[in-house]
Amino acid sequence: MTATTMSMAKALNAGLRRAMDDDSKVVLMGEDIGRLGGVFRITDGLQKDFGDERVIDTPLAESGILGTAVGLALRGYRPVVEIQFDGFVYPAYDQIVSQVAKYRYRSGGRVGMPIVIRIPFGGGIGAVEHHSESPEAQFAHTPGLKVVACSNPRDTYWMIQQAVASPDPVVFLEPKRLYHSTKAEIDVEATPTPLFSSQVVRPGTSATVLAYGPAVSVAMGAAEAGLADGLDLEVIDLRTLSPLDMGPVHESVRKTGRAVVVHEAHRNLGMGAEIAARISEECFYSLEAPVLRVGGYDTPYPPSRVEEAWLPDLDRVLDAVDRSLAW
Amino acid sequence: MTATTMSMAKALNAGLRRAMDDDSKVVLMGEDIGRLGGVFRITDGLQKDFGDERVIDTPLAESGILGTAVGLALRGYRPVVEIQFDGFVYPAYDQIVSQVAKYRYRSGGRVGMPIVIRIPFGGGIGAVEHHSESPEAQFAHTPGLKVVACSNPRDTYWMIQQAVASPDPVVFLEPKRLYHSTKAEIDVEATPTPLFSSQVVRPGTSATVLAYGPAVSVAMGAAEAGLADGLDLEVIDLRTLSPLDMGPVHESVRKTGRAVVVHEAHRNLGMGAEIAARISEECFYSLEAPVLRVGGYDTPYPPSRVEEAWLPDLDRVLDAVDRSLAW
Amino acid sequence: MADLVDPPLVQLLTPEGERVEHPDYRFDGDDQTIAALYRDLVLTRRVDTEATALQRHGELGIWASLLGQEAAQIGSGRALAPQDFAFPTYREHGVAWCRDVDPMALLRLFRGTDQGTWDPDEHNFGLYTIVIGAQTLHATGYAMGIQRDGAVGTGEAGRDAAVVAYFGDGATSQGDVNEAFVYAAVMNAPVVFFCQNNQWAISEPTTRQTRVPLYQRAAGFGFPGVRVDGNDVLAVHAVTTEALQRAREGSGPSLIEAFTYRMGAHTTTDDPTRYRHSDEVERWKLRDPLERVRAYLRRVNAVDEAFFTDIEAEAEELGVRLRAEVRALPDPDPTTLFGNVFTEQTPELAAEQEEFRSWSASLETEVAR
Amino acid sequence: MADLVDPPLVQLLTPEGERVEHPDYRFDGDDQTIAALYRDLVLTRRVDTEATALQRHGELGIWASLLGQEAAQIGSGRALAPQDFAFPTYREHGVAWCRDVDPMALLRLFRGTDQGTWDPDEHNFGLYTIVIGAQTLHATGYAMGIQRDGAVGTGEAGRDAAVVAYFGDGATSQGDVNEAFVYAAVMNAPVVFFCQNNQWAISEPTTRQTRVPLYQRAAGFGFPGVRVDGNDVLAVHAVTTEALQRAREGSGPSLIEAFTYRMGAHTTTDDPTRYRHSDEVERWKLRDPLERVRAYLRRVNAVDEAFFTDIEAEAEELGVRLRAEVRALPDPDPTTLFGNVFTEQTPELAAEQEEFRSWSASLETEVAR
Ligand SMILES: Cc1ncc(C[n+]2csc(CCOP(=O)(O)OP(=O)(O)O)c2C)c(N)n1
Ligand SMILES: Cc1ncc(C[n+]2csc(CCOP(=O)(O)OP(=O)(O)O)c2C)c(N)n1
Ligand SMILES: [Mg+2]
Ligand SMILES: [Mg+2]
Repeated sequence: MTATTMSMAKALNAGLRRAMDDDSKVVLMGEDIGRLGGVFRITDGLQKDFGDERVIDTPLAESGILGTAVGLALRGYRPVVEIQFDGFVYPAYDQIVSQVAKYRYRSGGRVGMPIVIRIPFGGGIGAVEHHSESPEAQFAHTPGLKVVACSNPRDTYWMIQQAVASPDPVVFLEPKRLYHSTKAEIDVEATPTPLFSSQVVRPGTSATVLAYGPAVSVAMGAAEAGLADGLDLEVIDLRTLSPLDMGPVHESVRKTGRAVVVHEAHRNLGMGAEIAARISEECFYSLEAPVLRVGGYDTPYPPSRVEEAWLPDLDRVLDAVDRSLAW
Repeated sequence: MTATTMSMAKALNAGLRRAMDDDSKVVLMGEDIGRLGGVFRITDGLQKDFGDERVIDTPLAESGILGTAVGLALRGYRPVVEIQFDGFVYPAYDQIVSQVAKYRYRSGGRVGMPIVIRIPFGGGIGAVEHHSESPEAQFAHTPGLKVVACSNPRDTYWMIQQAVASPDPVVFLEPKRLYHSTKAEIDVEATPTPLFSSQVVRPGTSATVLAYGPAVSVAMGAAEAGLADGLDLEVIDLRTLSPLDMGPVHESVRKTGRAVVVHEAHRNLGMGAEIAARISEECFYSLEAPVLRVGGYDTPYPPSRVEEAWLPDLDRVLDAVDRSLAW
Repeated sequence: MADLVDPPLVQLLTPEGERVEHPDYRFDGDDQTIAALYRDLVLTRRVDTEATALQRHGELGIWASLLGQEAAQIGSGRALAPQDFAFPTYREHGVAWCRDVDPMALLRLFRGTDQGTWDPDEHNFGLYTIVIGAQTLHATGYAMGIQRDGAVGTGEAGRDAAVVAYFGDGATSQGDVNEAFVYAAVMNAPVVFFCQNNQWAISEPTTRQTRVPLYQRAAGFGFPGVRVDGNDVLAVHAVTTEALQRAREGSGPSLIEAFTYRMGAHTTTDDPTRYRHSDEVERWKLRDPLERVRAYLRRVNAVDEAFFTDIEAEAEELGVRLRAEVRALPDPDPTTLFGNVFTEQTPELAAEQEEFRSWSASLETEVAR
Repeated sequence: MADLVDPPLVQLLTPEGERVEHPDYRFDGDDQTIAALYRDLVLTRRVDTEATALQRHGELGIWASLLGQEAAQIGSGRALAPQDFAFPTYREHGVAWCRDVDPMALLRLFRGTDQGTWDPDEHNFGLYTIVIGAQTLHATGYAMGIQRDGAVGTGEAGRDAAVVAYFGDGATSQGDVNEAFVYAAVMNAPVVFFCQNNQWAISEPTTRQTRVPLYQRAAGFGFPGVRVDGNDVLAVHAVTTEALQRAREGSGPSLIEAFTYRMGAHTTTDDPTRYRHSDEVERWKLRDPLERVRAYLRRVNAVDEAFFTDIEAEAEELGVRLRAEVRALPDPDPTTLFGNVFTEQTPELAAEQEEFRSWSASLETEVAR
């Protein structure tokens, strides 16, 4: 085993480096990703090592980034695009939903779009407006896009490589507040879990807590804290948001009879809505209580001095679990 | 009673005319809405009567339309924007979700955005790509936007006026395939139903069918056809998608014990997901079956020669009702 | 708005069919080449009129006619080298013709049986793009790919490649088109921006998009722009050849404004009498892109009369074939709806397909009963 | 890329503090006006350095420094008439100063207690806009509103109004900014596009956004562009005054490129040593926007030494006040989260607020136990 200890930021960097070594058609594109190495330093050193033809500091225009990525893909390249912050993906929204997502379908399968759209997402970093959004539901609602979210360094190292290798476009969501928070040992010779699969990250019996991205640590924190109250929570890291991998979820809910979904995105029409609808349909007779949802409130993302009250935390998760158990 | 018979297109035209008469700050903006009267003729004759300062043929740039509408609103105007087809709203997505939707919140309530964004939506007109999309879930997921959909000429006449009078931004969805299909008598002196309310449009007992926009006629057709099989379906026209008016929905489901949601938008993360999640939570013990969803499939909108197979129709609605009853 | 119309326009063949000199541009082909271009013009027009007729008979859902723009499209399309790549809007039927895309592929799209199924790589011709302006960025990105392949400025024959991005006068207002200008300039990408200014964006005249001639937009982004008589196939060919060569050599992007006219409706669903005068259309008829080439060929006796009758016969034959093939087109099998969303069908989509299949089967059983 | 730096630049006050003539522009104020501008420059810089210090002490979440851009902002801000309206980015602290927005309003925003709570209508100053370029369209739309109000070209003093849209060199690549150019030109809207080319968009030099000087962009859209020494408050004032007057008269939009330099980091989270050389910064220090005004005032004896010490004292006092007030700022009450999404709270939001309130209460009870 060749293990290295890495933060999530480092895991992304190492994963991207390996993907670029493996395939000379992989190019990185984005604002400030070259000389600076990105505002989060995810691409640190890559322009130096791979040159500015493969690590491209683009003009400040996101529709331009995605639109030229489509053209590069048509020429046989595999662009990996960095959107600087979640809130700046919207100028590129049209190219993503009308071009990237549809190309394979409309071309009768002839033309693929092997593009990865990396988006640092979510809040909790004390930022100003537009730097803490969670846009995943909008992409997951769009057929033709795959959407994944990583939650820990080890997964991240593999997931980014799997996403780059994917022949389909992948919206790759990175919980920015975890970039530098924890480290993990990564065996770079291990066999990774398949990209589009969910995983039980903590087995338990009292209720099922479903989370992805930054919410996984919140869910795990809740599970820890719940022990004191005699709760034994099962936590599932969804990892893939489109397609959803409902197998492990349904299995778990059939066992526990209760489910709580946690995410930072607004609750209304967030991923929790879809997951609740599917669980209700598939596990109708197993449910002891309705699927409950803990999400960001249905307001715009608030000023940072009050964001902790807005973001789901372990108390809100445990409160939902309690309500579920009391149903 | 001063009744006139109008198609939905005519009702929109008459409603806009009345709104412009009532308030000189109302301006219309969009591509081809002036001289041509819009590709669907919704604004026919309005430029002639109100002048080109109030009915503006804009350059061909949707972000520009919305962005300048924000500026006009800041100057005290009430822009009513026409997006030519649903699929062309995406270039304006950033201005809508990051500017229009957030202005009131970020300004601490000081600055409102009384903008109406009219979007002819949905399929079934035999069009080419990008002309048959149903983007409502994405807007409903965005706090700060209100989203409504009309389904018949009478409602439309009032809803458009109420939307223009609203101090908050309203995404106004018009089922384009119904523009010219049916006519209704409209009493222009009546007192309209409040804008943000859902309505039971057909009382029944066997199951509740929820629909909006073009799907309402499908649901009504299903209810008619169901009579032959001894089904007495209750149909609710949701009318408002954000905020949702769940009162009448919950009441109905508590009575029937079964619900089916119908819309053209992709099922995955469509409005049906949210509605199913809410009904499951509020009516947990009343439900005899899970809330079922009939939606567009989770593929890009298909070529028109096969769109009828893709779109929800009365058979698919009845099939879902049957499955619900057999649960 | 005199300056929208008046600035000098590169012209090599007058509406009367006389060849004229231009200080910067010359057409590099002989009369046989011109005769071949004439054939392209006639056949392209025939595809177009046939399609319009088919739409009227309910065989197509809609059709976007290129009537009047044949010279702009054939002149530029024939300037492309095999290794060059073209990105069309929804109206480039003449360019498709030059790229050997069977007109049936276009007709299937407008009939609604598919959304564009030629292989872009086989024809070096992108899929039709309806969202205005989006393809100009694709073209620029593709050109960036050419640069990364080392296929610019080598001087090796047949290796250096360029891209042409088609768009309309209305499209120049879109953010995407201007971003494409930015990217192409900064990257020095081998792309030719080819704007067919047909004077109208549906019902809006060019004055709703700009107050100066469109070719001037380029200078502000740092590359050359030129306005050419878009109804003069020789001038368009010459100007495009030069711009493509520039691009292939590594001298970067340029903008061509082909000044032309949309003789017909925007599409078959449009009614242009609501917004423009017929005398404008009449005036442009005098500048018909086909007439002047015919007049020239006749004047210099480059071809005999059989040439013209042969082409007419060929056009007739083409029309007959298209009519027959369109009428015979089957509707797609609904179960194909669920394929090609991704490389491999996801379990979710497989389930939807199965749901659809069993439900359709149940319907049939019911009907059969 | 010599031409990115070299083209003639309007200058009226040299870095050495000598006034020079320009054929087209002259500063229309007397020495007392210049002294007043100097005061603005000093106090604005003080707000900025104070904010940077407060951020370092953890009192602000982030700060975007205007260091080096004071002349561009004060020169243009003081050219505005009361009825004019300005749309800022996130860095226009000097313009905010000219529009009488209390610096505390800016500090609250960067501290994270709100998202901008001055009343735009009271100050004729829009909210800070972070999404690059979005505000240029708002400015254009606002200018269209001025046209509809009949407040252009009347000649009535104090009635005719104009708008100024601020943005950076990086922003010129955004579709929105170019669409704003299109709209403004076609509508002939009374808007001045004011680009502070501070040479950097975070880590990217201007050459990543354009290969020709930015002021040239305007001509391609059909309106004039001019490059001014952005570190020369007199020149900026003169050029902006002229452009605003043009706009108010009904002569339409124009573009000003204020050639300046971001002396500090992009924001307090940025580390510019990673991407630029300190000698570049050193060179620009010689063109400091404050120094040259001070040198001029001293040279012509426009003011006595007390003038300078008074301003220093005023700046010190301002600094003390801001420090104290920022430190005293309470965090917002979390229940305010649920207000102001709409004009009236929806039942849904009222329910979320109630849920939040009762849940918070239960937490407190638990803690109390
Ligand atoms: C983003 C977008 N907005 C609106 C439309 C609707 N639309 C289709 S064609 C057209 C006019 C295009 O004009 P122009 O670019 O001049 O091209 P032409 O049709 O004249 O060839 C419009 C507005 C669209 N297809 N895409
Ligand atoms: C649409 C969008 N994309 C990216 C960003 C992130 N970002 C913030 S400032 C900035 C650079 C802006 O450069 P410039 O326009 O030159 O203004 P300056 O900061 O130099 O004043 C970037 C990329 C953003 N705020 N908005
Ligand atoms: Mg046109
Ligand atoms: Mg800058």
